[in-house]
Amino acid sequence: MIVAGCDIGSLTGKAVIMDRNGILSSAVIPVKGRPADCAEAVMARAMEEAGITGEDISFCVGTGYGRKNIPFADEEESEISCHARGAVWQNPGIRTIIDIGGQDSKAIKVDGSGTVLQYVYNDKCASGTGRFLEIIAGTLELSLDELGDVSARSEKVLNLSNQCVVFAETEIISLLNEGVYIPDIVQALHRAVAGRVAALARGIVVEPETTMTGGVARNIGMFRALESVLGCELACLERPQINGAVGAALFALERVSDSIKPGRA
Amino acid sequence: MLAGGCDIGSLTSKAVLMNRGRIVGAEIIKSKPEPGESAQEVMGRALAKGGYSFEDISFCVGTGYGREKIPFVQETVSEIACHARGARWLVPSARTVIDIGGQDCKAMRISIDGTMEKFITNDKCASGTGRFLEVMAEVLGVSLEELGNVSSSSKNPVVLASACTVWAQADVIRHLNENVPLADIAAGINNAMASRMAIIANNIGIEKDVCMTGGVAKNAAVVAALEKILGVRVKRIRKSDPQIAGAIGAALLAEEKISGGPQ
Amino acid sequence: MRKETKEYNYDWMMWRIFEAASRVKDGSEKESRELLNYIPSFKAALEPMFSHGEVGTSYLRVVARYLDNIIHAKERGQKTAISTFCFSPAILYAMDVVPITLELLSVMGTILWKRGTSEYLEYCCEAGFTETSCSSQRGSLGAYLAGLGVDIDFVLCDSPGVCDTNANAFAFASTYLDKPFYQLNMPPNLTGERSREYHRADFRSMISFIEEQTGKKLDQDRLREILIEIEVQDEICDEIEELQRLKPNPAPVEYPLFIYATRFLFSGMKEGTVVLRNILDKVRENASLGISGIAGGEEKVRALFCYIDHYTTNFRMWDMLNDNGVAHLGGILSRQWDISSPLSLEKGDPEEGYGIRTGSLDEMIDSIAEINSRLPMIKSIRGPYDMPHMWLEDNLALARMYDADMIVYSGTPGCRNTWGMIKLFARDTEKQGYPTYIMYSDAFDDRVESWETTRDRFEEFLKVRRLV
Amino acid sequence: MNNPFMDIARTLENKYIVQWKENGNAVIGYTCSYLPDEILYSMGILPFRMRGTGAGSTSIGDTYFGPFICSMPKCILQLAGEGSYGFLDGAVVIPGCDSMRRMDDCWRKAGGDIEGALPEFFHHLGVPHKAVDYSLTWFRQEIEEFVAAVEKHFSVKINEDRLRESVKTYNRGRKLLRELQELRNLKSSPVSGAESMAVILAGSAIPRDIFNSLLEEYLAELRLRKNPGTKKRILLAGSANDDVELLQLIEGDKAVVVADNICFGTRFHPDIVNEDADPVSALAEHYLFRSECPRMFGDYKKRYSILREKIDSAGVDGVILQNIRFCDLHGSENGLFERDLEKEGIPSMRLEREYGPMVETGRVKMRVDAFLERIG
Repeated sequence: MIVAGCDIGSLTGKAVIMDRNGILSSAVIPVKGRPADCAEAVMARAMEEAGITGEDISFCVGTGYGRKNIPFADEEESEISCHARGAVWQNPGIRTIIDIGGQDSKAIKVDGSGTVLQYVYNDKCASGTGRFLEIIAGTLELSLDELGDVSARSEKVLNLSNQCVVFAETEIISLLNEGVYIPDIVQALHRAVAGRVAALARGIVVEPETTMTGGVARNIGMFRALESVLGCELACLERPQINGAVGAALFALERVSDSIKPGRA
Repeated sequence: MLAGGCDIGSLTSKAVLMNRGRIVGAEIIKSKPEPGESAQEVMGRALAKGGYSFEDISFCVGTGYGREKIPFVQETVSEIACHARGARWLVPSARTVIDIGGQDCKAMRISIDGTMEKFITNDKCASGTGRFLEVMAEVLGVSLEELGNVSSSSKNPVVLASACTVWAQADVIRHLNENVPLADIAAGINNAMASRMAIIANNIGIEKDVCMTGGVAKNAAVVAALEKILGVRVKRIRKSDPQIAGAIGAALLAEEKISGGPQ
Repeated sequence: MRKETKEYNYDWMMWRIFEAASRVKDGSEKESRELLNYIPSFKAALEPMFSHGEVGTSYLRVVARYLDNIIHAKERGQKTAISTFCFSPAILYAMDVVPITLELLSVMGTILWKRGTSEYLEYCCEAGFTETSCSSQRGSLGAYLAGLGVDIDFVLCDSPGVCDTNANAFAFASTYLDKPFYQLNMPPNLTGERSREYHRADFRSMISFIEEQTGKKLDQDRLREILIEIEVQDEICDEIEELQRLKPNPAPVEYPLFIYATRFLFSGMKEGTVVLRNILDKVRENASLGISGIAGGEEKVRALFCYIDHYTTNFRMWDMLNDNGVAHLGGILSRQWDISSPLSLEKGDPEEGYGIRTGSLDEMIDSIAEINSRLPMIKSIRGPYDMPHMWLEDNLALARMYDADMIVYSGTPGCRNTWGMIKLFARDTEKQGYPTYIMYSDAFDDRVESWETTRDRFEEFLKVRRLV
Repeated sequence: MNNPFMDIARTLENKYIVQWKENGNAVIGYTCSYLPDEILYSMGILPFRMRGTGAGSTSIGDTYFGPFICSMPKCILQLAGEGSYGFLDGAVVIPGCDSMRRMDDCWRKAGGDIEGALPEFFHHLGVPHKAVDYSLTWFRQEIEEFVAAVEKHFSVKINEDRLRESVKTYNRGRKLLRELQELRNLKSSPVSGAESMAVILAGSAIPRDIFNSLLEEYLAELRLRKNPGTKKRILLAGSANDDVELLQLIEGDKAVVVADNICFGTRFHPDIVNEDADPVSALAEHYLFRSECPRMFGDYKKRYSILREKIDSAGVDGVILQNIRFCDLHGSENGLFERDLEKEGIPSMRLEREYGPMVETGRVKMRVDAFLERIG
């Protein structure tokens, strides 16, 4: 019984194909144009890798910003539920999940079954979101993936005062004008975002084990910054970026097993 | 006798060369991380166009965020003064100048004799800046110029969360996902922008004529939306690119230096 | 502000709309439909009120009446005073002053107009008022600053020490319009003789201020009538509040708004009593039939609104509640604290509520001062948070009494007060087992967060927290 | 010339506090200029006006405060959470404005989460928002309750003679601060706004006796200073500012801030407390009836005339009206000030800023330069 999960975010689209024994394949592509096209593309990529076709997929759950526009999804689930489900499946010890998404960040409290107990979104204003990192990376003429390594070279502590993305951008431009060492700026950027995210996570009281999901989690600089602000170690998921899609696929599995239960009985 | 004006903004850098009140060279480039570098390049290009070299500049005024870092200027002046000066040259009847820069939005009121009476800059969240439109255009996958044209066919513009650029962006994505016509989204963006500008314009008190400088002035829809809110006509700038008004102002100030005192 | 907006007289325009609307149901069905076509753009906003039959129409009538009072005050030789929602108008009625309550006008504008009150919100900024200030005043104040409303004679507020941002709007207005200003200042703690004495003294000096402005002495008999009418209204509301405890809650989701708006508009006035009676009759009827007030008829979730409602265009919040089977249990706005109200009885503290005594003038002034100090925002939001009878305590008591499944916060970014403690509040209510949803939107301005986003997030909460 | 106050202004726990603590004395922090320092000082306790400068982030602040709140209390809470206020034996929160009042709640909660973040002694002083006879009675009672609480917690006793002494000491300081202002008013004022700011900040951070003697020496040195006095003369008004860097940024090399009308500024107790009357009543009256803060609603005209007076006596070329984002009280009063000042032909500029580390100087600098060009 093969199922799929499809997570269309505001920056990237992810697809996961699984069966009861685990993940068969996955794919991640940047979002371009309408979410529907992105969904088709990323799912095609995943199916190709798994060497299957649409017919083989008995159930698909969609999630993420564009979840309403995934043509082939049989059902949709919120990112929150999916990230919770996915993270606990990847690591059963997880009780707190911090997801830094493109448009918004969330802190989620879960129980052992991966059910959401409580969650909070980031405060109004976008500091503390992936988009914030993306815009600033652009200003620094770096790619999102480079940020982590660059910040590792940071030498001295620097503070970003401004919480507004665009003004923070101005601020960073003036720092560049002053010839400030770029790794220090990136480090400051990570600490700024981490600070915002930590404030949000503390709101639901962080319980171990805590992990970070979403593409940003692959940014080691961000990961460490968050650890130091929260003052605790973060559990590292094997596949943080596709976690949402994994969760969606797990919901799909649940549906199919529900549907065949009568048969069993 | 060349007078130079160099405006190093956070997003774009501009250079203007003048000779006895005539523009003999102008250039716009995307700003580089190093403002000095941007200045060298943009001025270098402007000079090259007319077959000049740096030696030909007898006085140069610098302005913009990076003004302190321009190696070849004799004097620096704030972009607010420069924009006012430039706008007056572009539209001699202008009493109110609205300038949308990359990172801020200014409104200036100028007396009949051309001195600056009052100015206001937008300190609020960044919606209402050129960057706001850039980010939005990017999301819609259209160019800044297109953003203006697309919206012209809009029937009912959307209302955007204009409080914060990124939240507005979230709204734009939502509307895209819900297959709202591009025109209506674009119109919503232009309206949000215009109403932001209107607040600060009304804040200093509008005096006719009103003109608009900066890159956004090229977005016909925003200008139209602004006219609708303010209820006054915004004089279009035809003499040159409104985006280089600041550099023009700087160059004019440089010319004054050369000839000693305003003409 | 747009040029064309400047051409319309603000409160007159509002009056015409409600005047017309309040007559729509006077004629036959056919006539009504005809009439509705005269106010096409407001159909969507007014339909929900008509759908509530006598309750809705009588509510429309009092709003129209309220606006009628405002625009005709001058020709009737009355003084006008702008004031805040958390200020009992009773004393003004007793002194023949016409109250203009900014927040109520803002609510009407937000619900009625397609572009909301954005023009007036923005005009305040154009006049030099901060954009970060509360939208609940700006949404109508802008019109008066722009000179689009009736002439204001003086400014009254009782929010200093309760909500400084609110008080600041009125202080600004009085300076900007150069009108006399009086503030009732609330001590941080409400209870105890010391606070009572302070509030009394403050209230008495306000009365002499008003007497100065109007040149009329306070009419004792008028005041007595009003106090007696307040008692009548309290009794009605006490019963409604009692009935809302039933499962399912027999009160439709719109009723809390009707109740508090009516009380803020016409506390102690017969006009108001009519509406409250109609509301009670309907709630009784539903209760006797054991049916829910929700349009769909099925109560899935019982939600307590810990602060204000979301007033987005065309009552879309109420649609959302109806569509999701969410019963509106009211909140601090729809409550009052007369000593015999369910909440006061539940908490059983003599200091909790107010009592009405109509003997001597002093007794009456004390009573009305007490009433004023027990208005929702003043009582619950004054600070600090850990003073007795405060926000958290009140809401936890209400959540318990009304067996709420969830607590909803809706406010405005301008509210330093609640935003300064909502995170603590939500933590504590969650700890007590009440899923608490915080709306990051502006109850008076869809441009802060579009209604669609707000609704999505709310429904997501219902789903993820498994409330439905 | 060295300014002995700079360090004090730039650090929280200055060397005098360290000494003070070593001698076994207590320090109480407070949030708003309506607290009568004289009383604590007379009881051998050092009153310290809390600041948020030095906070590198507001992560802890944002855990408790919502997003739409002034960053000053957030920064103060941040520092408390990080342990920078470990030297405080107590804290007093005053409802100066909504954001500050809510720090009471947020700080208590933070105290529950973070070991040692909350001082043992924590008091809420309910200062009324109006100055009339019955609010004065209220305020006097508040002070008495406060004194009782301090006496109980720190097992000290208030003593009238020592209180009178303390009032004299503070009055002496007020006189010296006034002399400083007189020097600033001079056409060729020998002292920069940044230096003066440092002095005033120190006044709220070290024992008054030491402050007085330091200031006397400093004034003597200043009188010998020569200054051409060719710079633009600026008055800085609006929200609380405890950041010397902001002054330096504004002054640059073209301007000098010769006067201010800000909390943490010369607004800090301008006039003398009556030394003959009953000290507690005299103090209550002195502090409550000063109406420089827009928290005293309805007193605009009074405040405008105070501002005008300062403008005239300092011969100011232009006024900068700044406010911290979300500070609606000052922000909107600045709108009115600007309207009325411009009407009188006094150039003025409103400026909204973030409180906290002044990394982002580009925008502020650009506005200030343009303003200086305008009045030039």
